[in-house]
Amino acid sequence: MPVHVRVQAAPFDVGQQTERLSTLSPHTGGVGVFVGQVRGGQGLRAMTLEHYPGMTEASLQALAQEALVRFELTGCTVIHRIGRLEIGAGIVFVGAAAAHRGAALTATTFLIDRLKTGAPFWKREEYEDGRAIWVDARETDEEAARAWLTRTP
Amino acid sequence: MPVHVRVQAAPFDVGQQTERLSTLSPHTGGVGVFVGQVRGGQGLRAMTLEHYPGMTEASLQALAQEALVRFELTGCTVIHRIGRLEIGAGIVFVGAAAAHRGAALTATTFLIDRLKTGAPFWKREEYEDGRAIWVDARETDEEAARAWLTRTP
Amino acid sequence: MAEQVTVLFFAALREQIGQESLSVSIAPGGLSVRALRAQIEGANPAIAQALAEQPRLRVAVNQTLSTFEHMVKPGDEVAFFPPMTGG
Amino acid sequence: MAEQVTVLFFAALREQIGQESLSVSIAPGGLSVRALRAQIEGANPAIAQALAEQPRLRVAVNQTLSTFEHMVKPGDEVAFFPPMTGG
Repeated sequence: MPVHVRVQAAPFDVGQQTERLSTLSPHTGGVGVFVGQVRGGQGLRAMTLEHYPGMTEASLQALAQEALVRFELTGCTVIHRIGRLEIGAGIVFVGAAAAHRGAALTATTFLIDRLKTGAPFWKREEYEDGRAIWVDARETDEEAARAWLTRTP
Repeated sequence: MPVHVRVQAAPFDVGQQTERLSTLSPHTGGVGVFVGQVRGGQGLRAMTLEHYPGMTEASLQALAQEALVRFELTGCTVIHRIGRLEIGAGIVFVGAAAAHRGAALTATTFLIDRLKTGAPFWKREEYEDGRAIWVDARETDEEAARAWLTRTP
Repeated sequence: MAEQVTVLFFAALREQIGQESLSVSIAPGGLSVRALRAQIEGANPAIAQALAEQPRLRVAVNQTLSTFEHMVKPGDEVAFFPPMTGG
Repeated sequence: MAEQVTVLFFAALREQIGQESLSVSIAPGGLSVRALRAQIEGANPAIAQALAEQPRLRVAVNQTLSTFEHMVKPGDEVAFFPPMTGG
């Protein structure tokens, strides 16, 4: 299948996922990948990813299909974890395979920019001092997602 | 070591290399990766990568160091294979780790754009009908590399 | 039961309201999301306060992002939540 | 031997010339890459032809990309090659 989408509590295997993208088609010349992970600092201990079951899978599937067509990919992948994740843990894997590097890397950026504010996930941060804070959507993230509406391709 | 550069005949392990970038610093929030591989089609059978030993390693090291500073990375990696490679085989792995996704993905694009025309590698293609052709540098690749001279950061 | 809509709350909103879903009876002809919100708020001051504290409240109808003018019919699933923060 | 420079050829150029390196004696004061090229071409018609067929010939002196005005000194390593095509 050219499009692979998963929402899961378990970790993802970057090597295995990239291998899947690399071997989908003999016409693939490049594979772009982005891995988002829990960034430490400011006393953060962990975060919990909440989501909207059903809507999450549907919106990621639609996003991946849009990338496949828009960038003429040979394949793409979106895997998002849910539940409690500690510093350094992988949160999201997005990847895109294409004939040429430009499409692969642009599609990878498109997938993560659009996923950030376009799929129903919410992050709750836990700090060492006991505070628990729901992460606010950043205006820069919403701008990055909007920018794809007017960009070509 | 934040910068990891290798020129080798052996395949690279994408999972292991990405893991290295992910675990370099607790302040890493994103890792971008690009894998270039031998694209099949038009009767291509394989390609052979020739390089200039010594100069190759030095130019990749300089490129990786430039990316590290320019994009404030927590780490980056450039691995390029040499010798004969068949359809689907990995040619190059570049990766960049940073606090935020923008820097990681932009640095990944910078590394591959600049490597294409800035490090002494040459590709010789072998076709099924027996032809052997040295790949010509594409003007679009040279433009992509030049564009980084005037871009910020 | 055919004249019910299911209302869901997520993230900070769910936590503040203290419940994640609600069954609401509506008129058979349906109503806009905006009217549904007003109906819920009229009956639940705690929900009214939590929704008011979300300056960028989002809504999905049947798991698709929607506007407050969207018409809700009996049997629909309506979810309210803060801006999404995945990735 | 201190008045020699090593000249290398890569890729299509190496293949066409049929050899990958050459030792060239130069004047102790050195000379430009352009003058070195002319000296080599004067002595080797086959190399002259191969270099002439490379409209975008590149040169590196001591493993650093250089220009044809760069001054070459005894002991230097000078490499000629077509545009690079890595990645």
